[in-house]
Amino acid sequence: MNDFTQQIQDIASRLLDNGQVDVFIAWHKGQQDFQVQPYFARSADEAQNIIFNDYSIHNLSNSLLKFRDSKEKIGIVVKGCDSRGIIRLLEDNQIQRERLYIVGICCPGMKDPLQAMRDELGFNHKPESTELAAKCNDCIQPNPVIYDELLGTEQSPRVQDRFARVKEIEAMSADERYQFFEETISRCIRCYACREVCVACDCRTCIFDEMRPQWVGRENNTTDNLMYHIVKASHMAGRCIECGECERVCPVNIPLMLLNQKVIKDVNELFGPYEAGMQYVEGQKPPFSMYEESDPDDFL
Amino acid sequence: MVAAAQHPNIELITYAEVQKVAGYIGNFTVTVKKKAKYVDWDLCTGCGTCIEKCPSKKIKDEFELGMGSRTAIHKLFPQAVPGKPYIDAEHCTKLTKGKCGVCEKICPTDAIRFDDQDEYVDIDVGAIVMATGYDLFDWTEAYGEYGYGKYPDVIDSLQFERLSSSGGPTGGAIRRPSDGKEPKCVAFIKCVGSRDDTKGKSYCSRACCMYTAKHAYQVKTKIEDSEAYVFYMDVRTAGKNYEEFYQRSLDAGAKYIRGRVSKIYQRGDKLVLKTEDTLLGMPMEVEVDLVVLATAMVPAEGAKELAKTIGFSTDKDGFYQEAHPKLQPVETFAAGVYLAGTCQGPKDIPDTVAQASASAAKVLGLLTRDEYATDPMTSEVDPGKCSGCGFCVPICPYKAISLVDIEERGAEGPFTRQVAQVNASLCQGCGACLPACRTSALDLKGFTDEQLVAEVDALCL
Amino acid sequence: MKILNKSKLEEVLNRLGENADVYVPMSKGLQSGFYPWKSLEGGKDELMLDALNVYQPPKSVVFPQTERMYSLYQEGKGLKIEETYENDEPRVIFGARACDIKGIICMDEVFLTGGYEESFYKARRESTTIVANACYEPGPSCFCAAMGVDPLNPEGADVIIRDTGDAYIWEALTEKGEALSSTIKDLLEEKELSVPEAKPFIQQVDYDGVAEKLKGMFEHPIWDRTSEACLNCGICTYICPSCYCFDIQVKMYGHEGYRFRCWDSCMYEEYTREAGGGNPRPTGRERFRNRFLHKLEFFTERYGHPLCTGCGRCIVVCPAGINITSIISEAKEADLDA
Amino acid sequence: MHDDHKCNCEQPLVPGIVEVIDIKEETPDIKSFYVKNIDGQGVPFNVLPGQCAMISTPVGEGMFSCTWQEEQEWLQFAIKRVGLMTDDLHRIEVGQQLGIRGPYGNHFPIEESKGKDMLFIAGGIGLAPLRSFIKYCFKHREDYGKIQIIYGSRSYADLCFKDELFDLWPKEKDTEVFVTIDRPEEGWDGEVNFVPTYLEKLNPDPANKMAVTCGPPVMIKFVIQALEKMGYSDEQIITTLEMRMKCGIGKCGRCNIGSQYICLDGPVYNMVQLRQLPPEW
Amino acid sequence: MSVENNNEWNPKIIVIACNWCTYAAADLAGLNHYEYPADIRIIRVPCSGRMDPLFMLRAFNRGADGVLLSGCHPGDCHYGTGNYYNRRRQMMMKRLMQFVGLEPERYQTSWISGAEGSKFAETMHKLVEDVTALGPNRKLRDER
Ligand SMILES: Cc1cc2nc3c(=O)[nH]c(=O)nc-3n(C[C@H](O)[C@H](O)[C@H](O)COP(=O)(O)OP(=O)(O)OC[C@H]3O[C@@H](n4cnc5c(N)ncnc54)[C@H](O)[C@@H]3O)c2cc1C
Ligand SMILES: Cc1cc2nc3c(=O)[nH]c(=O)nc-3n(C[C@H](O)[C@H](O)[C@H](O)COP(=O)(O)OP(=O)(O)OC[C@H]3O[C@@H](n4cnc5c(N)ncnc54)[C@H](O)[C@@H]3O)c2cc1C
Ligand code: SF4
Ligand code: SF4
Ligand code: SF4
Ligand code: SF4
Ligand code: SF4
Ligand code: SF4
Repeated sequence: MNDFTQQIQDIASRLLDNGQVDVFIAWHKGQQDFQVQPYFARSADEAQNIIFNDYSIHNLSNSLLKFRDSKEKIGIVVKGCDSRGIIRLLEDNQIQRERLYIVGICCPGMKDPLQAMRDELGFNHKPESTELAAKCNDCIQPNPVIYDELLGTEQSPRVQDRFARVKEIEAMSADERYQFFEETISRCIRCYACREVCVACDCRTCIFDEMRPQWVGRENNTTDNLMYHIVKASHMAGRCIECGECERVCPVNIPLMLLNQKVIKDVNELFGPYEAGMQYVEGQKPPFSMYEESDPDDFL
Repeated sequence: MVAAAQHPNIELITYAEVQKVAGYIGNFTVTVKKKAKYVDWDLCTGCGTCIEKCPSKKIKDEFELGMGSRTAIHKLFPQAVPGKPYIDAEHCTKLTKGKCGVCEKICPTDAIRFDDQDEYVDIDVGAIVMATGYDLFDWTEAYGEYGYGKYPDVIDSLQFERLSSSGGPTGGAIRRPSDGKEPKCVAFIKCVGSRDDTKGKSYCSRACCMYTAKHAYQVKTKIEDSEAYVFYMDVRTAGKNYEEFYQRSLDAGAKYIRGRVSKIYQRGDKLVLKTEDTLLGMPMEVEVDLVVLATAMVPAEGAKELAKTIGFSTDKDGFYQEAHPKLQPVETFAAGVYLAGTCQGPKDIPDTVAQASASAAKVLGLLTRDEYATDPMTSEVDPGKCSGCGFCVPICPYKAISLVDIEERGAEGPFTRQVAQVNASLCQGCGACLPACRTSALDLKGFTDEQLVAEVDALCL
Repeated sequence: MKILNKSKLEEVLNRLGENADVYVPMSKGLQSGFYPWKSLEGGKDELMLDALNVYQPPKSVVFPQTERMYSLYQEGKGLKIEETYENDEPRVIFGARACDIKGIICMDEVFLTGGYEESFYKARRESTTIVANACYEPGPSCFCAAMGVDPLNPEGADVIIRDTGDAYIWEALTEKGEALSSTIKDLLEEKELSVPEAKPFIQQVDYDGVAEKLKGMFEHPIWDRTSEACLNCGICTYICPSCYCFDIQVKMYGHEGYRFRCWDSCMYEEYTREAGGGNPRPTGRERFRNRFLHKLEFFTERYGHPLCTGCGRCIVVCPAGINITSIISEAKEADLDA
Repeated sequence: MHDDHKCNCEQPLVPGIVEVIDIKEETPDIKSFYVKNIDGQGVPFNVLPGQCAMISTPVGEGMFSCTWQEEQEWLQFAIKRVGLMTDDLHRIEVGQQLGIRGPYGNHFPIEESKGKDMLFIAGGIGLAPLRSFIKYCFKHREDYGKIQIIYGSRSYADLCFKDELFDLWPKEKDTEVFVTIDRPEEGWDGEVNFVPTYLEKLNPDPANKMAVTCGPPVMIKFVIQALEKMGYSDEQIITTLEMRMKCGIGKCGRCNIGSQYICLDGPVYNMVQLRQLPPEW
Repeated sequence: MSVENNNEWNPKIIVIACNWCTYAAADLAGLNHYEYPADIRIIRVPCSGRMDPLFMLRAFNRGADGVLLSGCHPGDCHYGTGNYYNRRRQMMMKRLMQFVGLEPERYQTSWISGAEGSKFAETMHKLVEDVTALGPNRKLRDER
């Protein structure tokens, strides 16, 4: 890990020094060791603040959205899942490949700083103390799929059956399923952090902020919450790159990935095989911008 | 065609293919590939010396449907406009092997150009009329009972047209392909591939009844002591003077038998047809010299792809879809694109001409106006909301949506970004693009989100 | 000295629950917050009085995330408001820490002073009795003292309980507190126990003079850098015991409906978006700046103390690792001429 | 502030109901609404020039300056159609009942301006709040000196209160009205200019004067610059601000500029006060 | 489940119909006197392509007991391809809705051409039967 820190610092200094990039997006340390923060280095000096450790979990590709209207050239560090986010942005026409210098890291799996916060700072009764962050246990793509420079050695996917949770729910009866979601999703405080952190949520104005019509009510109750989550999941259909950030940041532990993975599984079964953000082909559009005459259907 | 070619306002481009159509009503750009002809038509006088002298003579003549041969330098068909030859590169020994070049040497005007290249031209037009016509249904793939094409004397009616044409391979004498003998007994089978849900098409090809009547009449009048059998399901003669023509054919002695031929097989040099006369309810067997199949009309090869390129739809059989079967029979859903002839559906020449004239009139009506009023029910993009993801772009069947650059004022000064834009003159208001847009940056006038949600709300009260 | 033996705790809560909704710190799965004592499911949920704090502050007891205000009924050209929904059912917040109660005090100031007493808040607030749990062992992210909060003697408490191990010292401070105590008189014992010793703060925060200094820092470059990592997700505002921004919305079903208010966040773009599209806080930077200036400067100017109570929650939840104490210290150290 | 001019109801967020007694189309997108208590008797509250009220339809609530109050008769609001709720308002007819709560905010310095010459500078719908002050001055004509009104909008059609601008006000004692439109148009032989430029051209003398301005934010910005150039002091420049408001009573947190709540402490400010605020308006 | 459980209850069913086929079929059904239940409330849209899943969600949210989306048979879209895109979206949405616990019978899709007046009537009968059997819907329904 220290190794990566040094290497990233060197690359960042080099790129910033020779003007190849104007800003380099990586991480730096916050107050606590586990309080790692996204960091935007703008000079070789600042590049020395960069670190990469167990807690560099944030999918930085999302922060490219802050730069979509500028012309700055950007260096960015991505892990496997994060790199799929870059493809998401390219496919969604939100950033230009020429503006990016991508440093890929073959990801050994990360720990969750938020989990650590809760555990260490006394907000959890019993510390969870997990080895890897939940999302990293389900990782199908630890190695970057797009990069200009690659660090580390190839890792193998860590996932057993990433749809295990989905299948569990599928096995329930309709009423049990509804009850399950009613219980979990009524917790949602509708902070929309899951939206803000999501690289696939790259719209300029979000439909949930839309007033004409107001698609989804703003009340914090089961139905409005459910509407929010169903619409969000459907907007992720064929687009979610499974970085797991949404579920990770949720302050009330809504199992957002359950819905995302359900859709991923279905899109795969129905129109697949298809995994979003695995490779970039110019002009490529996600599954709901196309069709096959032979698509399955169960229409009456 | 000659008249068209000579019209001062008509430019006829032959031996060419449409590659791409961009733009919209009033402003189309059509990219045309003019195929290399290896003959400079400006110099060529069409004297035909080269055609006579060309040593590669044994090439199957496509126009004669395999019943004649031609040279490598040749005219596509006798009445081709302009009446000038081109070199079929695939068969020319000079072009394939570098030898020969006879034509070049003998051409009195030095019109031969072995270094000719395909040429691409962009043509700006305001409207497009589709008249790509038809092909015949490939019966050899479907009708095993008629021998899948293994009997040379089972031909389709277009081949018969060539046989009976004075400009055809036999100079107008009806001869059977296998041995060149004059057939004394000819059977015509109608509705091969038409009105046949199981093997062919469900529709009626409309022209067959009349041309078969014509063909039977030709047999009866051109060949002495001949017999013409017509096997039919119905005789449809809806058209001015059609019934009268059919009667003439009957009067000339054509034998109409209602029944579907269930099998054809060879016996000696004859063909035997097994069938049933359904009017009498009697099975029968007929021995003939030649069988002519009135095969179904199907859309011309490549017609569907062409429709896709231009951006309008085809019906379930691949014919071009008119905008409305009764009220807009010559328009397509793509504004500025019109239809004429069998590309829209089977029809005969009078109907083709009528439709073509209607299209021409529509085009004139369009092009003489300075402004064009579109249907108000079109899609619109709110550029403020659009993120420029372009997901909606491929969904529009009319290619009405494109990404354009816009200038915006940001916190750090102006910047450009891409947003979708709907060309209102192309949009037909289907609204298919809307659900593709997550931010609902698109809305459809007349069926806006707000209106539909209000409707849902009201109906759920 | 009145003593509540921990063995009697459940009984006390049950008793209190007979006349009021009692909200206690509780964990539910991975969640923790102030939930109704009645909702505790044995085996699954757990009372968390002895934890440092819970994830969700008790703010929503007095200021729920969504609260119906009044009904609307439209008939022809007529418009009627038939019902308003002020809720004054008695409730008890049991075991809140000083920082969280301070949050409620901040809200009292906002909702009940400044010329208007907001009736919906008032109804809930006046019917609420607060039992504070004095805090002797600050956690690593706590800095309430620096923000003017006394963790040992929580301001605003009706009753204070002090954890001595097996028992709580029970101290009623107000009339409301006395009334509450009287309902459980029989469960309290009279006994002298020594007050536990307070541990020092781990986190050192110096807010002295920061409010003043920030006055000149509206356009200071620190906002460019500090705001960069922020996602403007607003978790920090929703989880904060003192953030009180709200929005007023309506739901109509044909001719009937109701207007309600719900939490909102200054971190959101559409919070300040004006009709016609203009926005005085167009980017994340301005919104980030507003949140921290509101907490640390504007509120202090208006009400004499900051809107941050030092609970440390926003530090724990922020997915971008933003830390308000770092912002305080950066502001403190900032070069005003930069 | 007089208590009569402050909302002092028990439930400040719950509106009272009023009835629309008249609607007048001012411009293609601005209508005046005259409202009165539903029993036909008087008004729900009295307002001072510059104060606002929250008007609601079932669709939403919006803050509007009261453009004039006829004592105990009716309240008038001039409302521009810009969005959801104002669209809804523009659809209603006379007799419709609306929700209203208020009055909110401070008012124009009617006392401090006494004995002074008045300069009103407005653009577009910005005339709506100023009009209450203008009409107040006319009503108490002897208290104020010379009155000058400079008003501009995009086009002739977009000018609000035309009958007053061209007919009534110029006839008032010692009053001048200057009207301008942004772009030339057929049938308009008056001034064509943006308001700030026109103001500079007219160059009204700052001596013993109060300048009150309202309009789109950019206009306000340039008007203030122009006034400063002409020698107006900060005390002499008064404006009224619009920030998005939701509650109107200083609770919801939305309309703050620094520690000020526009709905409580504003919307009327003079430049001395504004300069103490962060530049977020 | 606190829903109106009296005998008066009739299901509220929203049918979103393509103008060119199902809507025409409804007309035809009327013309040919095929009776279909009165509980059906039809919303006409220009093409199945216009059928945003959000309308379905909205309908359930506002108290619909069943929703049917119906368009032209594959290949028959008046605009060429609208129904193909819609088919993909609906296939995904239906599964998602079932996943969160909605009974599949409540959210159905069909192809009904303009000529299929009788199919329209049959489908509506079946739909009403299915939904009636399930009783009033409370899932996703707004708590008013
Ligand atoms: C055997 C037979 C006999 C018939 N006899 C009669 C009769 O006696 N009387 C009668 O009224 N009707 C008759 N018909 C019907 C008649 O042939 C049609 O009605 C008529 O030809 C239709 O004309 P059209 O212009 O639509 O198509 P076509 O005649 O097929 O012309 C289409 C033209 O478009 C060209 N084309 C196709 N694709 C492209 C492309 N991509 N780019 C450029 N060019 C393209 C083709 O090369 C062709 O030149 C007969 C049909 C058959 C099969
Ligand atoms: C003090 C004050 C006085 C005003 N006086 C007048 C007046 O006299 N005449 C007049 O025509 N207009 C006036 N306005 C503006 C008026 O309040 C808004 O135009 C109106 O509220 C827009 O409502 P809407 O529902 O049509 O827009 P919506 O479509 O609902 O709103 C669109 C956007 O506008 C924002 N918005 C909603 N309400 C307000 C609001 N009250 N202020 C600013 N933004 C808002 C929303 O956040 C939303 O983002 C005044 C505003 C203020 C603050
Ligand atoms: S799911 Fe979690 S992160 Fe998303 S809005 Fe709800 S509470 Fe916030
Ligand atoms: S939905 Fe969640 S997992 Fe999918 S891309 Fe967004 S943040 Fe990542
Ligand atoms: S789908 Fe929506 S956001 Fe994307 S380009 Fe089209 S209109 Fe714009
Ligand atoms: S509504 Fe959309 S998809 Fe349909 S024609 Fe118009 S732009 Fe194209
Ligand atoms: S500070 Fe943190 S929690 Fe708050 S909005 Fe920013 S990213 Fe979200
Ligand atoms: S700002 Fe943060 S530390 Fe301060 S009270 Fe709010 S949540 Fe607690």
